[in-house]
Amino acid sequence: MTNMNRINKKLQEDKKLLSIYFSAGYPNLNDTVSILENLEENGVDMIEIGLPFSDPLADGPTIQASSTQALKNGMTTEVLFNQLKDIRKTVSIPLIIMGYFNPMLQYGVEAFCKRCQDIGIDGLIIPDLPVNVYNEQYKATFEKYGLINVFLITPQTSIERINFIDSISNGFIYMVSSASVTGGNSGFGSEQTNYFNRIAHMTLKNPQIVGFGILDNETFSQATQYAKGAIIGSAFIKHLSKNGTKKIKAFVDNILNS
Amino acid sequence: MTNMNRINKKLQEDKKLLSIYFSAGYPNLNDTVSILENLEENGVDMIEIGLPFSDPLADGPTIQASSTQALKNGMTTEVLFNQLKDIRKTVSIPLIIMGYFNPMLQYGVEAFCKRCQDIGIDGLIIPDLPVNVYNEQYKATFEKYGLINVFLITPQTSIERINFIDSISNGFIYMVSSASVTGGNSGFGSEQTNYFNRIAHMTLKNPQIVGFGILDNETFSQATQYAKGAIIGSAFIKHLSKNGTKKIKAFVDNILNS
Amino acid sequence: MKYNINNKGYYGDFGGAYIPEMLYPNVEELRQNYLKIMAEPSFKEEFDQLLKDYVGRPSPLYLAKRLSAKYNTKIYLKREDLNHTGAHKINNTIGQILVAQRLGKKRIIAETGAGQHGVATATVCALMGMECIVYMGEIDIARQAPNVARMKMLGAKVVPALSGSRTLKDATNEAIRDWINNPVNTHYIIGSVVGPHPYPDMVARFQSVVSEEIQWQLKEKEGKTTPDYIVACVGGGSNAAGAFYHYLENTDVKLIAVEAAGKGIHSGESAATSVLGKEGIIHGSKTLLMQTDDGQITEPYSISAGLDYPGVGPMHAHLYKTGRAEFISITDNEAMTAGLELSQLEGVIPAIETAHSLAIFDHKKFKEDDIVVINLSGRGDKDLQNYIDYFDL
Amino acid sequence: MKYNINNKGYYGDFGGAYIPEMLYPNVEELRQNYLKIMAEPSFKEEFDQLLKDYVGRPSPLYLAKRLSAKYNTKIYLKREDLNHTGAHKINNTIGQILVAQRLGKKRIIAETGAGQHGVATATVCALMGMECIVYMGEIDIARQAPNVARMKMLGAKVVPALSGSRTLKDATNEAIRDWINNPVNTHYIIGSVVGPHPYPDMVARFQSVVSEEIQWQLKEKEGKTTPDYIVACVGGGSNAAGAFYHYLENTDVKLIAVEAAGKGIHSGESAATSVLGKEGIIHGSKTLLMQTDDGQITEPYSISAGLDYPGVGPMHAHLYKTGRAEFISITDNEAMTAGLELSQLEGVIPAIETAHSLAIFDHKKFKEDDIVVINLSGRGDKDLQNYIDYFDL
Ligand SMILES: Cc1ncc(COP(=O)(O)O)c(C=O)c1O
Ligand SMILES: Cc1ncc(COP(=O)(O)O)c(C=O)c1O
Repeated sequence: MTNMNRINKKLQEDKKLLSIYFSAGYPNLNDTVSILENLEENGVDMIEIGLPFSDPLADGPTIQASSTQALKNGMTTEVLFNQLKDIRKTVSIPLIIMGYFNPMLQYGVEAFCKRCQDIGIDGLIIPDLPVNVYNEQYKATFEKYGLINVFLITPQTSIERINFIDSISNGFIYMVSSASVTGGNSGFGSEQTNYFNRIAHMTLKNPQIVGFGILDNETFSQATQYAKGAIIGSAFIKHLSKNGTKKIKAFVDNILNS
Repeated sequence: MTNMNRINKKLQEDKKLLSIYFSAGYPNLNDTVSILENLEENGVDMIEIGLPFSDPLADGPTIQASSTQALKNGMTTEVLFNQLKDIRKTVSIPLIIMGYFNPMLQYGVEAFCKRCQDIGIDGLIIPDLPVNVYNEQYKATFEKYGLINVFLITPQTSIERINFIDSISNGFIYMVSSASVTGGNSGFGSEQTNYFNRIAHMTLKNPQIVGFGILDNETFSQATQYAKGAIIGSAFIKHLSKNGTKKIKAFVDNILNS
Repeated sequence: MKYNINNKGYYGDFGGAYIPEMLYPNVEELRQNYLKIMAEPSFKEEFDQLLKDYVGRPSPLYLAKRLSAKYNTKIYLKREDLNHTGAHKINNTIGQILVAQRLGKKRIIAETGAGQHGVATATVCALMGMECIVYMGEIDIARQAPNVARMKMLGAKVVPALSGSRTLKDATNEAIRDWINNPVNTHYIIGSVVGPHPYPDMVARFQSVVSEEIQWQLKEKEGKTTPDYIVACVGGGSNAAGAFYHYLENTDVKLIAVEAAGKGIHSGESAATSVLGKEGIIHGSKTLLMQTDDGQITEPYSISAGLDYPGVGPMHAHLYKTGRAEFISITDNEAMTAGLELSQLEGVIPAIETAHSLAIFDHKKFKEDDIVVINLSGRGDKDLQNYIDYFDL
Repeated sequence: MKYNINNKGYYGDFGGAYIPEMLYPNVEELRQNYLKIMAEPSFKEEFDQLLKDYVGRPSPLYLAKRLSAKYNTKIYLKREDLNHTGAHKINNTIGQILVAQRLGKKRIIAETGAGQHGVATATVCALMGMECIVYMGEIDIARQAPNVARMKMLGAKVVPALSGSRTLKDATNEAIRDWINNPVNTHYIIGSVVGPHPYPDMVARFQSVVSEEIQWQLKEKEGKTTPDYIVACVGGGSNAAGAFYHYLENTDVKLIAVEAAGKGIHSGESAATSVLGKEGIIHGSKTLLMQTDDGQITEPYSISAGLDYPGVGPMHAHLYKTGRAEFISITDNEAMTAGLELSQLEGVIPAIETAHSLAIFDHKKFKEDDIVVINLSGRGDKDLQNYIDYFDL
């Protein structure tokens, strides 16, 4: 089992998982590592490291703004990889890079994947790399470098498509709480919990982790009633923008035990 | 010969005639009579009294402005007739009313002519009453009330048309110095003197009086080399606007002997 | 021919050429030649070709479904707004520039109110490489700024008319003065069915392409060449003349002429000539005009620069006097509201002039199966700022 | 079919649908239905009828005599400027609104640069009584104010895009975000041949009416359906796609695509994608785009809001890569000068976008008997203030 991906290992733990997203290089260029370390220290289970992009069209205003700032700070693909090169010396929870496809394409997809493996990245989330393109062109490469590619589903995703996505996934399914760009909501209504419930009852092979709209203990608890875990993005970025890298413990505590 | 129109009598005098145009009611509403008296006193031979019109489209800026002011001062057809009702007690040179056709039409052409006769007006100049309309519709009326209608000719008027106009005229022909609205020129060039000469050699039955562009002794002398007389309009209006009704003698002297 | 012009240049009691002698040679030259020129095959060919390839004719006859539903009758819009430069005015300027060329003229002058005629004139002058001077009232220069900009782009000189009400009437006076000053090389392209004969007739003939097209377009769509009503706004009256032309003598077709009531017919700020006018002479033509008892021409008012004129063309004076056309007066507010309504119901922003025609439905009820053709004389791009300000959009 | 799209949604290497899963249902619904819907007789009938009666098609093919004389070749202008709303954009929005209706959508969103697509979208929404939201970069809102006013008149909501370069690219991002947030009732009317498959193909098909008409119009005028050259400007590339469409596979017809060089190709302020771009992904499509080595999309610059875009549609990337089309880059100054020239030579004020196409004569010499068709994609009314300021008119 030594070769098992950290994501899969983590998913086997008997607990609800808290995953945190943040934009690399935000608020300051060199905050990346300390944020990662801080998050692990304070009990976060998994982290999505955002590779900033100039045109993040699936993100809401908060993440957009943090991306823009990170780029202004000097963040690039190369800078991020350099920042992370020794990360596995200090951080052991699963790390996922989340970013748009164009910067990866320019880096070279294979080179990108290889570098991720070298560093110890466990998976990728690429919102604008569609399932079929991945499947036909990039699956082999990702697998060669031991990377889990995480796909999204939304309330509008058909049952057939969910089943298909489940069939080609080998980590977890990113369950978008509502078909909505990040950071737009507060609290889940019956429409969303019905949807969580519907997916939970599909008994998919991959566990689901809910993203979009998780911002506090209440939404985290709601989501994880139905799913294996939940991802917090905008709420954490807002926290960073207000407090910098301080008080991360308070933020995480507040989510986990309110 | 007592019934002979004052205009015809004047034209028989063996001298070059100076005729002056001004807008009735300008600079002040009640200046009309004193200007008339003053002009006669100072040796002017004939006067065109302008009946102001809102849209004097054959006039240049100076006369336009004086018309507008006169209307603002309260000048109307009725007011003018009232101002003039005793004019023949003090003024004996020929008096011509010059105005656009619409106000006459509204007054009633016959009523207008009758009133002119009652007052002792000798003729009319109506720039926008075309020769043929006059001939067909109004000639009889004008004649009934002893009014001479004065027609204009320009450098562009054809020989045939000049001859026709001569044939239906019974006073003088108003020879427009150039086909140009009033007040636009200064001094005559060879083009204009050639034209004066050409008309002089047609030996028309009616004498010609030159108008437009006469502004000083020089232009008056030039024009009257070829014609029986000349009319000053804009230059006199400018004099009035600067000096009011004063110094009229100086103005006239300046034209007649420089 | 009872409603069209007679061989003396009159529509009934109206028309003629009441012009100063200084204009006689020009107007007479035109009078003697316009019909001859227009009958030349080479003229017809060039005119038709330009209307098709340059202006974009035929302009569509568009069934406005949502507007029709709202007023429970069948409304067609004759889309003169789609012409090059955005109004009917260009039909006339194309015609006149070809006439001017054939008369050997080198310099073109024009008056303009809304600026549409000025733009249409500047356009044909650019097309033909001729000098162009456009007179425009100072007030109109301010309220129709986009059209002033267009004229400048097209290389025309725009000269402000500073006298009187500083609107269309005064611009016309200035243009006439220019013509008097430049009698030999200049043609004056009058922009409506006003002015001395032969202008009203010549302009009406150039605009008559509108009703010529309506005839065959209706035939295609409705199986007959005649509508029940034709509606057009009247400033000088050229778009109305064009839309009415081929129906003038067919009294089955009811004609509706729409005038600007400004702030109300009896508000003292209006341009409703048929109601307020009397017979008289304006710009060389005997017609109806707004004037004082004393015969001074009244300064008119309308929110629309193109209808802000104290007279109407002699054809319309005749149509009014004989009852051949019904005249309806529309206030600023009614027009603006109708303009906004058409924009949001049909996606067509009309010129404010045109918007007057669209406002008649509160004044006049039509039957469900009536066919009502409204001449959509121009687009509202020039009026956007006015609309925006008016409705605080 | 070598140059047109293949059945996987690619033009050679370019195209596809690189979209977030949140958009998958919408884009997939469209992909599965667009060809079916477009083939329905009732669709075709309604589309053709609206193009004719509402848009005013066919747009003329006009032989520009004075321009031809100046450049000693035979230049035809395809007059898309005469379309309702003043540009080619409406061909596409009419098509898409009919598709949206058939898909049961109630709410329409769009991005716009020059505002022409926004106006064209607002127009068809008014026509069909649908809600309309238009995203527009803050910079473009300022420089294309007349079009903003028109959208408001038409009842659309204009939402400023405040991120990035605050131009077309960013407006597109915002529109995509809106669509992600409103996945069920909303159709996104993309305004050019960009975006995920099937948009580039769908938009090209709606715009293909342009070359369809050129074929028979040239046949009428020149006795053959093919010109020697077709010239069109390329922002996203929809007017070019429409003008090229029926000639794509006929290599006797040379295609010229004109891009905006801004202040100079290598000035750092440019939108000359073919020269400066590399393969990558923008707005859901694999194509050429201007980007950093790191794959960040570059902020483009052009004086014309409609060409101020860092990518081109995948069809054009393919035409460039295969050499099927020649690409010419035109600076701001060259475009402005050509726009003024056309205004004063032909009486047609072009959009600044279009003016780029008119500026190629200093870059490319044609033979005297070459037939050069320039797609006159839009009129310059929206750009008057820019022209006036630029030339201090
Ligand atoms: C669009 C439009 N409609 C109507 C008019 C009024 O003119 P007419 O009465 O000659 O049609 C104008 C005048 O500029 C105009 O621009
Ligand atoms: C007149 C005009 N031409 C061209 C364009 C560029 O778009 P496209 O390349 O899709 O034709 C625009 C865009 O707004 C436009 O308004």
